[in-house]
Amino acid sequence: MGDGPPSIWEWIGRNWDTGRVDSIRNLLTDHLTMSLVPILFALIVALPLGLASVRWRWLYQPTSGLMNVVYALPSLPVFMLLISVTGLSQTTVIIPLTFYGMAVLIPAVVDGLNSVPDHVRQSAVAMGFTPLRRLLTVELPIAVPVVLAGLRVVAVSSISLVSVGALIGQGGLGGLFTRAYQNPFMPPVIVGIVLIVALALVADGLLVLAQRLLTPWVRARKATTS
Amino acid sequence: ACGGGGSTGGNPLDSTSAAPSGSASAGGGGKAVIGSFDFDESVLLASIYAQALEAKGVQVEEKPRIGSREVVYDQVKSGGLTIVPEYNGNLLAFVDPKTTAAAADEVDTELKSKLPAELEVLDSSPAEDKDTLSVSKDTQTKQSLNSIEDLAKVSKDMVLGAPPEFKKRWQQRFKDVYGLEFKEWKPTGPTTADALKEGSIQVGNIFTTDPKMAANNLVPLQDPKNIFAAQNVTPLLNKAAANDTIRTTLNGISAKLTTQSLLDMMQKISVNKDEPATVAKEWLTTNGLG
Amino acid sequence: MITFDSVTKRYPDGTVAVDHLSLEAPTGEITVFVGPSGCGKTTSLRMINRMIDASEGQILLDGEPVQSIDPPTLRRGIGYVIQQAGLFPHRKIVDNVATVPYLLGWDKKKARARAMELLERVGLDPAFAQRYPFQLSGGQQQRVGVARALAADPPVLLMDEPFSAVDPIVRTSLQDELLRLQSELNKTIVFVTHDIDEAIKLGDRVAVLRVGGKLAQLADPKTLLSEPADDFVREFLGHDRGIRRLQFISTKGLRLRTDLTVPEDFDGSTSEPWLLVVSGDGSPVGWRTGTPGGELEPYGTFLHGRDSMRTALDAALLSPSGCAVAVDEQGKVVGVATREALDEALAEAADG
Amino acid sequence: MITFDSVTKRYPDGTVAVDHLSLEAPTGEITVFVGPSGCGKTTSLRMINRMIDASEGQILLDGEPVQSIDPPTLRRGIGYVIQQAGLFPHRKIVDNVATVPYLLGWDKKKARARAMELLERVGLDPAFAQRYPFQLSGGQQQRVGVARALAADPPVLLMDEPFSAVDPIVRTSLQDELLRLQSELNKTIVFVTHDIDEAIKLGDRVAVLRVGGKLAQLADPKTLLSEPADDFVREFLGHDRGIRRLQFISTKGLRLRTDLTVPEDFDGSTSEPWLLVVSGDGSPVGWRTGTPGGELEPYGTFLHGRDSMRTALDAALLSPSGCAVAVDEQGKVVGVATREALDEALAEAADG
Amino acid sequence: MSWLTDFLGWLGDFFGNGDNWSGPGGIPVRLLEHLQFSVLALLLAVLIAVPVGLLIGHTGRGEVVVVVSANLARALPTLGLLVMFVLLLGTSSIWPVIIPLVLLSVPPILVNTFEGIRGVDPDLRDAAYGMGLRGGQVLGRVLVPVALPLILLGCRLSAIQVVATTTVASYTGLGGLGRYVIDGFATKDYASVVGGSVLIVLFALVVQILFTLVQRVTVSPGVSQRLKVR
Ligand SMILES: Nc1ncnc2c1ncn2[C@@H]1O[C@H](COP(=O)(O)OP(=O)(O)OP(=O)(O)O)[C@@H](O)[C@H]1O
Ligand SMILES: Nc1ncnc2c1ncn2[C@@H]1O[C@H](COP(=O)(O)OP(=O)(O)OP(=O)(O)O)[C@@H](O)[C@H]1O
Ligand SMILES: [Mg+2]
Ligand SMILES: [Mg+2]
Repeated sequence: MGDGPPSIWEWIGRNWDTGRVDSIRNLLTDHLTMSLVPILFALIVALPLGLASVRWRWLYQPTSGLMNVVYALPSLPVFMLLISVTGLSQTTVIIPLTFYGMAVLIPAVVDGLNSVPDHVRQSAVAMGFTPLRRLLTVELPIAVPVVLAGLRVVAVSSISLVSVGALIGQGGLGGLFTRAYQNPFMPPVIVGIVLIVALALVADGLLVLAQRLLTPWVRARKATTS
Repeated sequence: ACGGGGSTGGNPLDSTSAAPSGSASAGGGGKAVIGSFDFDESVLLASIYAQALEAKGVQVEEKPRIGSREVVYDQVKSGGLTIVPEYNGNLLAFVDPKTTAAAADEVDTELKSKLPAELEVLDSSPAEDKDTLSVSKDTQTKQSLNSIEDLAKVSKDMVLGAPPEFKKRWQQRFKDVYGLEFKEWKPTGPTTADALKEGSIQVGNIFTTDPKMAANNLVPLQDPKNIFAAQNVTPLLNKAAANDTIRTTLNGISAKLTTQSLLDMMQKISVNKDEPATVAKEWLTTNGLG
Repeated sequence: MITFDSVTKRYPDGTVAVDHLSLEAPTGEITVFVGPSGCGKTTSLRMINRMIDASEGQILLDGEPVQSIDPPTLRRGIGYVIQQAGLFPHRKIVDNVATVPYLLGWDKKKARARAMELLERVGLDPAFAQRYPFQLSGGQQQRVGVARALAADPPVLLMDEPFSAVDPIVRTSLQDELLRLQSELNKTIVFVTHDIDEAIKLGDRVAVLRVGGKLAQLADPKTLLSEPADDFVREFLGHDRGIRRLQFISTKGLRLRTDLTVPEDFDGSTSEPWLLVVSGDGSPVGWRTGTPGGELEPYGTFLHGRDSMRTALDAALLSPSGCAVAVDEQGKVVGVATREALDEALAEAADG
Repeated sequence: MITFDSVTKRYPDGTVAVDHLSLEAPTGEITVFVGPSGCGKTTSLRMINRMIDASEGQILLDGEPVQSIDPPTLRRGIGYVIQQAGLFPHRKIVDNVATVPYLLGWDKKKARARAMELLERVGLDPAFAQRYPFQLSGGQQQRVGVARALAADPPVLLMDEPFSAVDPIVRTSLQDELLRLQSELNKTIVFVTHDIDEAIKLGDRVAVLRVGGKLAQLADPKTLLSEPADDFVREFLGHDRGIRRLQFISTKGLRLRTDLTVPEDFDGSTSEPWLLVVSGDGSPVGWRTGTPGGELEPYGTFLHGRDSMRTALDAALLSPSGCAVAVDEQGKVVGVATREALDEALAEAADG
Repeated sequence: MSWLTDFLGWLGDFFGNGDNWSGPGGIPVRLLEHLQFSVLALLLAVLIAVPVGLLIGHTGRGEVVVVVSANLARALPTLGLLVMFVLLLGTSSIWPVIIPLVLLSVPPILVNTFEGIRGVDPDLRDAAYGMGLRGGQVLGRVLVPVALPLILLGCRLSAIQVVATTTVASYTGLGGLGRYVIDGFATKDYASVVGGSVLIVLFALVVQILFTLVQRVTVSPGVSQRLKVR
């Protein structure tokens, strides 16, 4: 161990996998859990809610109004308030992030389903599709691009929002920021930012890839228009 | 807050993730959950305890950087944590805010008698890390300040920088003992030394072991009325979870730990940015405890 | 046969879209519903496959009330073509066409083979099969729509303004294609349009509806043009009713003169005021006056026996001689219809 | 007068949209650019107000090259109407119309008064003035578009397929409206359309462009129909060229017989095969044969002197007698045009 | 229900404590601080983002900037950025905190302004030029009014972002309502945490409502009603 602060690479080397809870590797795992679980939950909840809002139009106004309000709530106070219910656990971070995700995904599902051209829906009916089959084989597939666009937003912002959880000790990589602030040192901050942005980009890239595989008819359209 | 009847009553900040994690198969030396406050020295001390205990076959779980004493104390009391490196003076002030004990012996004695039944403290180590009120060399000469007493006449125009929890703990006592009233209490935390240097605060709360003190030419003001009691490093234990292996090991550490070695280690962490765990390991090895 | 038996549709908001409509769409014929916007054409059509349910009265399909059939089953047996084709954007053309066969549980291979066959039938290159809908032009998409409706060989075809979104030239070719297909397939077709010309071109029978969903007249196109039931129908049929009626009069019986043609090198003179100069291969070149010299004048032609009197009249009006040139399929002159011959034919037509 | 002097437009990607176009759009007349999609109509039009700058050649406005005029200034002096009207959605109708007057620094009150005047002129209820564009139908929006273009009383009006987004009935009324306006205002109008019927109806002169931006023919509509310059133009003009040409032949000179009308209570017989029964107020009732008894037969009418020979012919074809009934503006019978009279008129027309 | 009574108890403790209403740490002062930071940051963000968005949207040049900044802004962790600037620039002034605040709130405005302007019907733009409006007039009199709903949406999203980030910024010593939350958490004073959190949430909602009002007042009914009709 030399004199003076280590270079960023040395620092990463020393802290990558110390086997302790706050090794970068463990933080990364925590971070992934806390960001991916809400994305998944939000999707699972938003699909039926979105479907319901399309079927019963009167539902949409209140739902979207509520989601608008939810989206406006700053994360930190929400974490704090939730402590009284869920304590200082990962759940406290996961629940609000799920709601933020829903605030984006419900409108996305609704927009996606509304993006199914009426004439397409009508032809499906006229060809003798039963309602469920129509939903599953016609409407949902056509809604996929819009839903995925929403999912991309959710994924990226969830991943970056998790770090605020560090202020209640549950921030995944965000822990690097509080640590670096306590003992002023830049490398952890840089590593934290870079890893979070990289995670976000990777998630985004995977979703783009998923979109390409799931919706060849959309990709082809882009190829011809650009 | 109202500590009402229901299980959800009381302070939610108690329910840390530090709840005992399942049925650990107690190895030879039993099992210990070691927590620390959210500053590096505490993390370092916890790491020294942890690694020494591991070497003795105790199964150790670490919960670093949990938060302030307010949070951590209750965790030990409830058994969520087994061991926390404490400072005897502040612990006493926390347990009994009205105490006047200042010398190390005095503090230890009083502490042992006033601690609730679930808790115990082990031997205090000679290593000490005191709170101070410090000023920059400039301020000291200009205002000719030597002790906290001198501060009383100018404090109304001064801004004090300290960790957020400092105000709640000390505001009243400063007033009572020294008659200090500051213009503003700024929550500076780890940036206190920098803030002093830059001049955005005039008085700062800095630990005596903080290497920034020397690095930034800061001067700790004398404390003639001993408002800051002795602050020897003292392990706080949950009695039920402790055993003799733990007690002997930790007492062994406390015996060897000195203020200078603490300073040296903090120098490595704070300036060289070494990892507390590494620094701890080094110290244990050098002192034949690893 | 599709029978409307005093069918009324009242929407929840009180709008009466169709009012006691009774009519029959005979098997193997094209019945066209035509009328101004909002007159209930679409509503009427969609009651047949129960996309909309009638409020009163009933619709029979070969004697069986559609109300008694489960909608999805009913619909799988009825082809449906609409304006924007309604193709599934996420499926390849071949799968779009095979939609109903898939629904009916056909073997995948068989369904695709059928789809390929139909694509060819509606005049599409098989290479299109693997494309997605957006890669096709509007007219091509419309063809796919027709192919898809025909996929399970349903006896009945409902078409709601299927060609109204494409440009006039493509539209004409789609209409011709439909007539050709129908001559092969003999489906029972109900066709909705707001374009009276299209109605007259395609319909074996045309039902004119007025706003409020009342039947104004049901007749074959010729009768419609010559004997509109009332002012509303007359107004709706619009200009050129007399001229358009000629469309249904064949030029077969038209008397032709063959003594008015001369070869290109002829330079004598005759007593006829106009002579048609014909080239060596028999195609017309132009009119010359009885006396030689002077420029050749423009002429108009019609396909003898195939084109209608409308074309013949148009041809006559294009030449200064007032005579129309009759040609055969190869473009060779068959004879000349003089103004007198046309007048005769027109008088006959007017009489009957 | 607008003069195109060998104007070429080459887009950066190499497309030659307009190729050495030379023509004149005379003052106070409507010049129509017509041609298939992509033939450079829009490009040509937009070079006049410098929305696009020509690559070669120049365009003169009353002899002055437009290149020498600062574009905004130039454009404020030229009305411009496009398909979807392009109204400002955030402004009330009256303010939309007053846009150019405001730009020219008119007093607000004066500008609004002018706008109100124009709304009336284009046939819009003044109550619309306080509405926003989205509250108007497509046809009404288009009228506002025309009013807006006329607001500062520019001598020149450019119109790019202004009526192609509205339905046929509204379209006809907009066309009529434009002709009425033009008869009052005598603007120099350049009008772009891809609809040959519209071109022929509106144009004093019609320029047919072919793809590649070359001028195929420039002529008045009548000449265009009777003497298409080449096969492209002939093809583009489409069916019924002969019949449509009749539209330009007035019925003014048409010889009428007044001896064929009889009152309703007349029941004698004559040697004439057909007699027109006229009611007490002078309006036609129907044809009867020379011998009394039997039903009255249908008839067709035309407005004598106002309607064209096309309408007269159509009227004649509607009645079994083959004669067209000439009426005046009040619908009173003026006389009867027999088939002979029509033939005569047609022959004359065919000659020149 | 005990959860609710607890909650109300904490609220009572916080708002009922007279000390919380006066002095440099009192609610009025903290509220004002929060407002000042938020307004200052938002103002700066608007001043930067709106002109740039208008320029890029109007000229069609530099779209990459918009796309990249939009993606990056969502991905960048607020807390990390705050810590980084504080470590870089110290805490002697508020700028180390204001800079990341502005950085994070620029993109939503930028993207929405750009999309708003670019999304204006090209025919409308065409008609405006065709009538002889100059470039600036087209932008100011036609494009901006028509794009206003989107521009305001961008500002609203930014405001939400600013309020949230200002709260987090208290961690690095900034005043504002976040202090109650951060300090309360550090001293295990949950009443302060709850009270502060509720204040911030209310603050955020008021901001949201404020923007709805601004939108109602500034957007022409011809534009907003048309959106509704669709
Ligand atoms: N779901 C509905 N609820 C209430 N009224 C309706 C509904 N659908 C149609 N209508 C009304 O019923 C009448 C007939 O509509 P329909 O769509 O059948 O007309 P259409 O003849 O097809 O018109 P178009 O030529 O415009 O397609 C119209 O007045 C229409 O406004
Ligand atoms: N900005 C441009 N860049 C490149 N090519 C262009 C551009 N604008 C038009 N063109 C091309 O120039 C030709 C003429 O276009 P223009 O819009 O003038 O045709 P048009 O006659 O108005 O057609 P339409 O009837 O479809 O409106 C077309 O081939 C078109 O693709
Ligand atoms: Mg319809
Ligand atoms: Mg064009």
